Amino acid sequence: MIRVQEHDFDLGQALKLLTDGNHGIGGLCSFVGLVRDMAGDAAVGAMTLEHYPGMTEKALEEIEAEACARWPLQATLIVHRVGKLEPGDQIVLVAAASAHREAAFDACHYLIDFLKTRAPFWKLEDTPDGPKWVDARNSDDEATRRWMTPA
Amino acid sequence: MIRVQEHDFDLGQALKLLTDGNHGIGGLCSFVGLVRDMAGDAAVGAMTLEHYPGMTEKALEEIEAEACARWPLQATLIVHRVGKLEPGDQIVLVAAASAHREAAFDACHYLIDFLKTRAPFWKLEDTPDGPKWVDARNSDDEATRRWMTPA
Amino acid sequence: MVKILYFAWVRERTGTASEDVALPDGIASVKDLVEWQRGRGDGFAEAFAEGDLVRCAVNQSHVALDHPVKDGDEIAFFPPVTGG
Amino acid sequence: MVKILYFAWVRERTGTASEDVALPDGIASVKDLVEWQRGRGDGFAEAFAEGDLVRCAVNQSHVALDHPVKDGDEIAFFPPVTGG
Repeated sequence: MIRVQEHDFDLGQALKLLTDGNHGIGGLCSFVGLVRDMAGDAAVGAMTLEHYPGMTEKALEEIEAEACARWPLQATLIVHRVGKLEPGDQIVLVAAASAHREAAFDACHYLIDFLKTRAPFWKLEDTPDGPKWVDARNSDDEATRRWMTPA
Repeated sequence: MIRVQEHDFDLGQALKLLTDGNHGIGGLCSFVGLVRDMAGDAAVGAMTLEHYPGMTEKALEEIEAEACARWPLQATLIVHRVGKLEPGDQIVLVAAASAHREAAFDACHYLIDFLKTRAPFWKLEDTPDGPKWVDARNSDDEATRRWMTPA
Repeated sequence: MVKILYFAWVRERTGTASEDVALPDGIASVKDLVEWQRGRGDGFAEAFAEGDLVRCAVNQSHVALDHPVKDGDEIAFFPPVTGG
Repeated sequence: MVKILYFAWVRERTGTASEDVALPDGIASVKDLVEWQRGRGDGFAEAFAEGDLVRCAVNQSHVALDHPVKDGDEIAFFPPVTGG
Protein backbone atom coordinates (compact mmCIF):
# COMPACT_ATOMS: atom_id res chain seq x y z
CA MET A 1 0.00 0.00 0.00
CA ILE A 2 1.23 3.51 -0.75
CA ARG A 3 0.12 6.86 0.65
CA VAL A 4 1.26 10.42 -0.15
CA GLN A 5 -0.15 12.93 2.29
CA GLU A 6 0.35 16.28 4.01
CA HIS A 7 -0.79 15.15 7.45
CA ASP A 8 1.28 13.13 9.90
CA PHE A 9 0.89 9.36 10.24
CA ASP A 10 0.47 7.19 13.32
CA LEU A 11 3.44 4.81 13.15
CA GLY A 12 2.05 2.23 15.56
CA GLN A 13 -1.37 2.16 13.95
CA ALA A 14 0.07 1.94 10.43
CA LEU A 15 2.28 -1.03 11.36
CA LYS A 16 -0.46 -2.75 13.32
CA LEU A 17 -2.82 -2.57 10.32
CA LEU A 18 -0.10 -4.17 8.21
CA THR A 19 0.20 -7.34 10.30
CA ASP A 20 -3.19 -7.63 12.03
CA GLY A 21 -4.80 -11.02 11.46
CA ASN A 22 -2.01 -12.31 9.20
CA HIS A 23 -0.48 -15.18 11.18
CA GLY A 24 1.90 -16.07 8.37
CA ILE A 25 4.00 -13.02 9.23
CA GLY A 26 7.08 -13.83 11.31
CA GLY A 27 8.93 -10.55 10.92
CA LEU A 28 8.10 -6.92 10.27
CA CYS A 29 10.86 -4.45 9.44
CA SER A 30 10.13 -0.74 9.26
CA PHE A 31 12.06 2.45 8.66
CA VAL A 32 10.98 5.97 9.55
CA GLY A 33 12.79 9.04 8.24
CA LEU A 34 12.62 12.14 10.42
CA VAL A 35 13.50 15.82 9.92
CA ARG A 36 16.84 16.54 11.62
CA ASP A 37 17.71 20.00 12.88
CA MET A 38 21.17 19.76 11.35
CA ALA A 39 22.16 19.09 7.73
CA GLY A 40 25.90 18.87 7.37
CA ASP A 41 27.05 21.67 9.68
CA ALA A 42 24.13 24.01 9.03
CA ALA A 43 21.18 24.42 11.38
CA VAL A 44 17.90 23.62 9.66
CA GLY A 45 14.53 24.94 10.69
CA ALA A 46 11.49 23.84 8.77
CA MET A 47 11.62 22.20 5.36
CA THR A 48 9.14 21.94 2.53
CA LEU A 49 8.69 18.79 0.48
CA GLU A 50 7.63 19.30 -3.12
CA HIS A 51 6.61 16.37 -5.31
CA TYR A 52 5.24 15.49 -8.75
CA PRO A 53 1.63 14.43 -8.19
CA GLY A 54 0.77 11.47 -10.38
CA MET A 55 4.35 10.40 -11.04
CA THR A 56 5.01 10.12 -7.30
CA GLU A 57 2.28 7.53 -6.83
CA LYS A 58 3.34 5.71 -10.00
CA ALA A 59 6.99 5.59 -8.89
CA LEU A 60 6.15 4.36 -5.39
CA GLU A 61 3.84 1.66 -6.76
CA GLU A 62 6.59 0.47 -9.09
CA ILE A 63 9.12 0.33 -6.23
CA GLU A 64 6.65 -1.60 -4.08
CA ALA A 65 5.80 -4.01 -6.91
CA GLU A 66 9.49 -4.63 -7.58
CA ALA A 67 10.12 -5.45 -3.89
CA CYS A 68 7.16 -7.87 -3.91
CA ALA A 69 8.59 -9.56 -7.01
CA ARG A 70 12.03 -9.94 -5.41
CA TRP A 71 11.07 -11.24 -1.95
CA PRO A 72 8.26 -13.40 -0.54
CA LEU A 73 6.44 -10.59 1.26
CA GLN A 74 3.18 -10.73 3.16
CA ALA A 75 2.68 -6.95 3.28
CA THR A 76 4.40 -3.71 2.34
CA LEU A 77 3.72 -0.06 3.09
CA ILE A 78 5.11 3.26 1.88
CA VAL A 79 3.85 6.51 3.40
CA HIS A 80 5.48 9.79 2.36
CA ARG A 81 4.54 13.25 3.53
CA VAL A 82 4.65 16.44 1.44
CA GLY A 83 4.37 20.11 2.35
CA LYS A 84 5.92 21.90 5.31
CA LEU A 85 7.69 19.85 8.02
CA GLU A 86 9.49 20.83 11.23
CA PRO A 87 12.55 19.23 12.94
CA GLY A 88 11.47 16.00 14.63
CA ASP A 89 8.56 15.49 12.20
CA GLN A 90 8.12 12.16 10.47
CA ILE A 91 8.81 12.37 6.70
CA VAL A 92 8.51 8.82 5.45
CA LEU A 93 7.61 5.32 6.58
CA VAL A 94 8.48 2.15 4.69
CA ALA A 95 7.75 -1.32 6.00
CA ALA A 96 7.90 -4.92 4.82
CA ALA A 97 6.52 -8.05 6.47
CA SER A 98 7.50 -11.62 5.64
CA ALA A 99 7.59 -15.11 7.13
CA HIS A 100 11.29 -14.65 7.94
CA ARG A 101 13.37 -11.69 9.00
CA GLU A 102 15.94 -11.60 6.21
CA ALA A 103 13.32 -10.90 3.54
CA ALA A 104 11.67 -8.28 5.75
CA PHE A 105 14.97 -6.47 6.34
CA ASP A 106 16.16 -6.64 2.75
CA ALA A 107 12.83 -5.54 1.27
CA CYS A 108 12.46 -2.65 3.73
CA HIS A 109 15.99 -1.47 2.95
CA TYR A 110 15.31 -1.80 -0.78
CA LEU A 111 12.12 0.26 -0.51
CA ILE A 112 13.83 3.22 1.13
CA ASP A 113 16.94 3.02 -1.09
CA PHE A 114 14.88 3.17 -4.28
CA LEU A 115 12.49 5.75 -2.90
CA LYS A 116 15.51 7.99 -2.26
CA THR A 117 16.67 7.89 -5.89
CA ARG A 118 13.51 7.20 -7.92
CA ALA A 119 10.51 8.87 -6.28
CA PRO A 120 10.05 12.51 -7.39
CA PHE A 121 10.30 14.39 -4.09
CA TRP A 122 12.46 17.47 -3.49
CA LYS A 123 13.41 18.98 -0.14
CA LEU A 124 13.69 22.74 0.35
CA GLU A 125 15.38 23.51 3.67
CA ASP A 126 15.08 26.72 5.66
CA THR A 127 18.66 27.58 6.64
CA PRO A 128 20.22 30.67 8.30
CA ASP A 129 21.20 31.75 4.73
CA GLY A 130 17.65 31.36 3.44
CA PRO A 131 15.82 28.50 1.72
CA LYS A 132 18.11 26.00 0.02
CA TRP A 133 17.27 23.02 -2.19
CA VAL A 134 18.86 19.88 -0.78
CA ASP A 135 21.51 18.31 -3.02
CA ALA A 136 21.18 14.66 -3.94
CA ARG A 137 23.75 12.47 -2.19
CA ASN A 138 26.12 10.21 -4.11
CA SER A 139 25.78 7.69 -1.30
CA ASP A 140 22.09 7.34 -2.19
CA ASP A 141 22.96 6.45 -5.78
CA GLU A 142 25.47 3.93 -4.51
CA ALA A 143 22.88 2.43 -2.15
CA THR A 144 20.55 1.93 -5.09
CA ARG A 145 23.22 0.42 -7.33
CA ARG A 146 24.03 -2.12 -4.64
CA TRP A 147 20.68 -3.85 -5.39
CA MET A 148 21.46 -4.13 -9.09
CA THR A 149 24.45 -6.44 -8.80
CA PRO A 150 23.73 -10.15 -8.35
CA ALA A 151 23.74 -11.06 -4.64
CA MET B 1 17.11 0.34 26.78
CA ILE B 2 16.18 -3.31 27.33
CA ARG B 3 12.98 -4.86 28.67
CA VAL B 4 12.05 -8.50 29.34
CA GLN B 5 8.36 -8.89 30.12
CA GLU B 6 5.35 -11.18 29.98
CA HIS B 7 2.86 -8.54 28.85
CA ASP B 8 2.52 -7.24 25.31
CA PHE B 9 4.14 -3.99 24.18
CA ASP B 10 2.70 -1.05 22.27
CA LEU B 11 4.90 -0.82 19.19
CA GLY B 12 3.96 2.74 18.24
CA GLN B 13 4.37 4.06 21.77
CA ALA B 14 7.70 2.29 22.25
CA LEU B 15 9.13 3.73 19.03
CA LYS B 16 7.72 7.19 19.70
CA LEU B 17 9.41 7.29 23.11
CA LEU B 18 12.68 6.40 21.42
CA THR B 19 12.76 9.41 19.09
CA ASP B 20 10.62 12.01 20.88
CA GLY B 21 12.42 15.31 21.32
CA ASN B 22 15.69 14.09 19.75
CA HIS B 23 16.02 16.16 16.59
CA GLY B 24 19.39 14.66 15.76
CA ILE B 25 17.66 11.45 14.66
CA GLY B 26 17.26 11.15 10.90
CA GLY B 27 16.32 7.48 10.69
CA LEU B 28 14.69 4.88 12.91
CA CYS B 29 14.80 1.22 11.92
CA SER B 30 12.77 -1.35 13.83
CA PHE B 31 12.10 -5.06 13.65
CA VAL B 32 9.21 -6.93 15.27
CA GLY B 33 9.14 -10.73 15.49
CA LEU B 34 5.68 -12.30 15.59
CA VAL B 35 4.38 -15.80 16.36
CA ARG B 36 3.55 -17.56 13.08
CA ASP B 37 0.92 -20.29 12.92
CA MET B 38 3.24 -22.46 10.81
CA ALA B 39 6.77 -23.66 11.57
CA GLY B 40 8.19 -25.57 8.65
CA ASP B 41 5.19 -27.60 7.53
CA ALA B 42 3.67 -28.09 10.98
CA ALA B 43 0.77 -26.07 12.32
CA VAL B 44 1.66 -24.29 15.52
CA GLY B 45 -0.78 -23.19 18.18
CA ALA B 46 0.51 -21.37 21.20
CA MET B 47 4.16 -21.31 22.22
CA THR B 48 5.91 -20.74 25.52
CA LEU B 49 9.09 -18.73 25.86
CA GLU B 50 11.44 -19.78 28.63
CA HIS B 51 14.48 -17.70 29.55
CA TYR B 52 17.35 -17.44 32.04
CA PRO B 53 16.49 -14.52 34.32
CA GLY B 54 19.59 -12.49 35.08
CA MET B 55 21.65 -13.78 32.19
CA THR B 56 18.96 -12.65 29.73
CA GLU B 57 19.22 -9.04 30.82
CA LYS B 58 23.03 -9.24 30.90
CA ALA B 59 23.17 -10.69 27.38
CA LEU B 60 20.77 -8.12 25.95
CA GLU B 61 22.68 -5.26 27.57
CA GLU B 62 25.93 -6.57 26.10
CA ILE B 63 24.39 -6.83 22.62
CA GLU B 64 23.03 -3.30 22.89
CA ALA B 65 26.35 -1.91 24.16
CA GLU B 66 28.22 -3.62 21.31
CA ALA B 67 25.86 -2.07 18.73
CA CYS B 68 26.35 1.38 20.30
CA ALA B 69 30.12 0.90 20.11
CA ARG B 70 29.97 -0.08 16.43
CA TRP B 71 27.61 2.58 15.06
CA PRO B 72 26.87 6.22 15.92
CA LEU B 73 23.44 5.60 17.45
CA GLN B 74 21.10 8.08 19.09
CA ALA B 75 18.87 5.44 20.70
CA THR B 76 18.37 1.68 20.85
CA LEU B 77 15.65 -0.55 22.25
CA ILE B 78 15.25 -4.28 22.84
CA VAL B 79 11.95 -5.62 24.20
CA HIS B 80 11.50 -9.40 24.49
CA ARG B 81 8.47 -11.20 25.83
CA VAL B 82 8.48 -14.44 27.83
CA GLY B 83 5.73 -16.85 28.85
CA LYS B 84 2.81 -18.06 26.74
CA LEU B 85 2.21 -16.50 23.31
CA GLU B 86 -0.42 -17.14 20.62
CA PRO B 87 -0.10 -16.92 16.80
CA GLY B 88 -0.04 -13.27 15.75
CA ASP B 89 1.39 -12.16 19.10
CA GLN B 90 4.44 -9.91 19.18
CA ILE B 91 7.54 -11.71 20.54
CA VAL B 92 10.34 -9.21 20.22
CA LEU B 93 11.05 -5.63 19.21
CA VAL B 94 14.48 -4.25 18.37
CA ALA B 95 15.06 -0.72 17.16
CA ALA B 96 17.97 1.61 16.41
CA ALA B 97 17.92 5.33 15.66
CA SER B 98 20.75 7.30 14.08
CA ALA B 99 21.42 10.49 12.11
CA HIS B 100 21.53 8.43 8.90
CA ARG B 101 19.67 5.39 7.69
CA GLU B 102 22.57 3.00 7.03
CA ALA B 103 23.64 2.96 10.68
CA ALA B 104 20.03 2.54 11.80
CA PHE B 105 19.46 -0.43 9.45
CA ASP B 106 22.77 -2.12 10.21
CA ALA B 107 22.48 -1.72 13.98
CA CYS B 108 18.88 -2.94 14.05
CA HIS B 109 19.84 -5.98 11.98
CA TYR B 110 22.82 -6.62 14.24
CA LEU B 111 20.65 -6.44 17.38
CA ILE B 112 18.22 -9.12 16.19
CA ASP B 113 20.95 -11.34 14.70
CA PHE B 114 22.88 -11.44 17.98
CA LEU B 115 19.74 -11.72 20.10
CA LYS B 116 18.87 -14.85 18.10
CA THR B 117 22.14 -16.59 18.90
CA ARG B 118 23.29 -15.08 22.21
CA ALA B 119 20.29 -14.25 24.37
CA PRO B 120 19.13 -17.20 26.51
CA PHE B 121 15.55 -17.69 25.31
CA TRP B 122 14.01 -21.03 24.32
CA LYS B 123 10.77 -21.60 22.42
CA LEU B 124 8.46 -24.52 23.20
CA GLU B 125 5.85 -24.87 20.47
CA ASP B 126 2.46 -26.56 20.80
CA THR B 127 2.20 -28.78 17.72
CA PRO B 128 -0.36 -31.44 16.70
CA ASP B 129 2.20 -34.00 18.01
CA GLY B 130 2.47 -32.26 21.37
CA PRO B 131 4.87 -29.65 22.73
CA LYS B 132 8.19 -29.47 20.89
CA TRP B 133 11.34 -27.46 21.66
CA VAL B 134 12.28 -25.39 18.63
CA ASP B 135 15.62 -26.33 17.08
CA ALA B 136 18.22 -23.60 16.56
CA ARG B 137 18.65 -22.69 12.91
CA ASN B 138 22.03 -22.83 11.19
CA SER B 139 21.02 -19.73 9.25
CA ASP B 140 20.94 -17.81 12.54
CA ASP B 141 24.53 -18.79 13.31
CA GLU B 142 25.52 -17.70 9.82
CA ALA B 143 23.72 -14.39 10.24
CA THR B 144 25.71 -13.75 13.41
CA ARG B 145 29.03 -14.74 11.84
CA ARG B 146 28.43 -12.27 9.03
CA TRP B 147 29.03 -9.40 11.49
CA MET B 148 32.38 -10.85 12.62
CA THR B 149 34.19 -10.50 9.30
CA PRO B 150 35.61 -7.08 8.39
CA ALA B 151 33.07 -5.14 6.27
CA MET C 1 1.16 20.06 -28.19
CA VAL C 2 3.07 18.68 -25.23
CA LYS C 3 2.64 19.48 -21.54
CA ILE C 4 5.93 20.45 -19.89
CA LEU C 5 6.27 20.48 -16.08
CA TYR C 6 9.10 21.95 -14.01
CA PHE C 7 9.91 21.12 -10.38
CA ALA C 8 12.08 22.43 -7.52
CA TRP C 9 14.95 24.69 -8.67
CA VAL C 10 14.20 24.00 -12.33
CA ARG C 11 10.75 25.51 -11.72
CA GLU C 12 12.26 28.45 -9.84
CA ARG C 13 14.89 29.21 -12.49
CA THR C 14 12.50 28.95 -15.44
CA GLY C 15 9.79 30.79 -13.53
CA THR C 16 7.41 28.18 -14.92
CA ALA C 17 5.55 25.34 -13.20
CA SER C 18 3.64 24.04 -16.19
CA GLU C 19 3.05 24.99 -19.82
CA ASP C 20 1.44 23.59 -22.93
CA VAL C 21 3.67 24.14 -25.96
CA ALA C 22 3.68 23.08 -29.59
CA LEU C 23 6.75 20.92 -30.20
CA PRO C 24 8.99 22.96 -32.54
CA ASP C 25 9.95 21.28 -35.82
CA GLY C 26 12.94 18.97 -35.65
CA ILE C 27 12.59 18.15 -31.97
CA ALA C 28 12.42 14.38 -31.64
CA SER C 29 14.20 13.57 -28.37
CA VAL C 30 14.61 14.85 -24.84
CA LYS C 31 18.09 15.99 -25.83
CA ASP C 32 16.65 18.13 -28.66
CA LEU C 33 14.14 19.62 -26.24
CA VAL C 34 16.83 20.47 -23.67
CA GLU C 35 18.84 22.30 -26.34
CA TRP C 36 15.76 24.24 -27.43
CA GLN C 37 15.06 25.19 -23.79
CA ARG C 38 18.55 26.73 -23.52
CA GLY C 39 17.61 29.26 -26.20
CA ARG C 40 14.45 30.45 -24.48
CA GLY C 41 16.01 33.18 -22.30
CA ASP C 42 18.09 33.68 -19.19
CA GLY C 43 16.03 31.66 -16.71
CA PHE C 44 15.78 28.68 -19.04
CA ALA C 45 19.45 28.95 -20.02
CA GLU C 46 20.38 28.88 -16.35
CA ALA C 47 18.07 25.99 -15.53
CA PHE C 48 19.37 23.85 -18.39
CA ALA C 49 23.02 25.00 -18.25
CA GLU C 50 25.69 22.54 -19.30
CA GLY C 51 26.96 20.51 -16.38
CA ASP C 52 23.79 20.89 -14.43
CA LEU C 53 21.90 17.82 -13.58
CA VAL C 54 18.38 18.31 -14.84
CA ARG C 55 16.56 14.99 -15.02
CA CYS C 56 13.61 14.19 -17.25
CA ALA C 57 10.49 12.09 -17.08
CA VAL C 58 8.25 11.40 -20.05
CA ASN C 59 4.72 10.34 -19.21
CA GLN C 60 5.73 10.02 -15.58
CA SER C 61 8.64 7.61 -16.12
CA HIS C 62 12.32 8.51 -15.73
CA VAL C 63 13.99 8.60 -19.15
CA ALA C 64 17.45 9.16 -20.62
CA LEU C 65 18.40 12.04 -22.95
CA ASP C 66 17.91 9.97 -26.09
CA HIS C 67 14.29 9.16 -25.25
CA PRO C 68 11.86 10.27 -27.98
CA VAL C 69 9.28 12.99 -27.39
CA LYS C 70 6.08 13.29 -29.41
CA ASP C 71 2.82 15.18 -29.52
CA GLY C 72 0.62 14.49 -26.49
CA ASP C 73 3.50 13.63 -24.13
CA GLU C 74 3.70 14.88 -20.55
CA ILE C 75 7.36 15.89 -20.12
CA ALA C 76 8.84 16.89 -16.76
CA PHE C 77 12.21 18.46 -15.90
CA PHE C 78 13.56 18.40 -12.36
CA PRO C 79 16.71 18.11 -10.22
CA PRO C 80 17.91 14.75 -8.84
CA VAL C 81 15.30 13.66 -6.30
CA THR C 82 15.89 14.15 -2.57
CA GLY C 83 12.92 12.61 -0.76
CA GLY C 84 12.82 9.98 1.91
CA MET D 1 29.46 -25.41 46.39
CA VAL D 2 28.31 -24.33 42.92
CA LYS D 3 24.81 -23.49 41.73
CA ILE D 4 23.85 -25.41 38.61
CA LEU D 5 20.87 -24.34 36.48
CA TYR D 6 19.19 -26.28 33.67
CA PHE D 7 16.93 -24.84 30.97
CA ALA D 8 14.50 -26.04 28.27
CA TRP D 9 15.02 -29.71 27.27
CA VAL D 10 18.12 -30.00 29.45
CA ARG D 11 15.90 -29.15 32.41
CA GLU D 12 13.24 -31.62 31.26
CA ARG D 13 15.68 -34.50 30.71
CA THR D 14 17.54 -34.03 33.97
CA GLY D 15 14.31 -33.37 35.84
CA THR D 16 16.16 -30.53 37.57
CA ALA D 17 15.77 -26.77 37.27
CA SER D 18 18.36 -25.76 39.84
CA GLU D 19 20.61 -27.40 42.40
CA ASP D 20 23.42 -26.52 44.75
CA VAL D 21 26.18 -29.13 44.64
CA ALA D 22 29.65 -29.53 46.05
CA LEU D 23 32.14 -29.70 43.18
CA PRO D 24 33.56 -33.26 43.22
CA ASP D 25 37.34 -33.58 43.49
CA GLY D 26 39.22 -33.24 40.23
CA ILE D 27 36.59 -31.20 38.41
CA ALA D 28 38.28 -28.08 37.13
CA SER D 29 36.56 -27.29 33.82
CA VAL D 30 33.14 -27.31 32.17
CA LYS D 31 34.28 -30.39 30.25
CA ASP D 32 35.04 -32.24 33.52
CA LEU D 33 31.63 -31.25 34.84
CA VAL D 34 29.83 -32.49 31.71
CA GLU D 35 31.55 -35.87 32.02
CA TRP D 36 30.57 -36.07 35.67
CA GLN D 37 26.94 -35.24 34.77
CA ARG D 38 26.84 -38.20 32.34
CA GLY D 39 27.41 -40.57 35.24
CA ARG D 40 24.55 -39.23 37.36
CA GLY D 41 21.77 -41.47 35.96
CA ASP D 42 19.56 -41.90 32.92
CA GLY D 43 18.08 -38.41 32.71
CA PHE D 44 21.48 -36.75 33.03
CA ALA D 45 23.09 -39.23 30.65
CA GLU D 46 20.43 -38.43 28.08
CA ALA D 47 20.68 -34.67 28.55
CA PHE D 48 24.46 -34.69 28.20
CA ALA D 49 24.72 -37.47 25.59
CA GLU D 50 27.60 -37.33 23.16
CA GLY D 51 26.67 -35.43 19.99
CA ASP D 52 24.04 -33.38 21.71
CA LEU D 53 24.48 -29.71 21.79
CA VAL D 54 24.30 -28.66 25.40
CA ARG D 55 25.70 -25.16 25.85
CA CYS D 56 27.13 -23.73 29.03
CA ALA D 57 27.26 -20.37 30.76
CA VAL D 58 29.41 -19.65 33.79
CA ASN D 59 28.35 -16.68 35.87
CA GLN D 60 25.87 -15.74 33.15
CA SER D 61 28.36 -15.59 30.28
CA HIS D 62 28.57 -18.10 27.44
CA VAL D 63 31.72 -20.21 27.79
CA ALA D 64 33.53 -22.97 25.91
CA LEU D 65 34.14 -26.50 27.24
CA ASP D 66 37.62 -25.68 28.47
CA HIS D 67 36.40 -22.85 30.71
CA PRO D 68 37.37 -23.36 34.40
CA VAL D 69 34.76 -23.92 37.11
CA LYS D 70 35.35 -23.16 40.77
CA ASP D 71 33.54 -22.91 44.07
CA GLY D 72 30.89 -20.22 44.13
CA ASP D 73 30.22 -20.25 40.36
CA GLU D 74 26.74 -20.14 38.85
CA ILE D 75 26.84 -22.70 36.05
CA ALA D 76 24.01 -23.14 33.54
CA PHE D 77 23.40 -25.85 30.95
CA PHE D 78 20.95 -25.32 28.10
CA PRO D 79 20.24 -26.04 24.41
CA PRO D 80 21.23 -23.60 21.65
CA VAL D 81 19.06 -20.52 22.14
CA THR D 82 15.95 -19.95 20.01
CA GLY D 83 14.51 -16.60 21.00
CA GLY D 84 13.70 -13.58 18.88
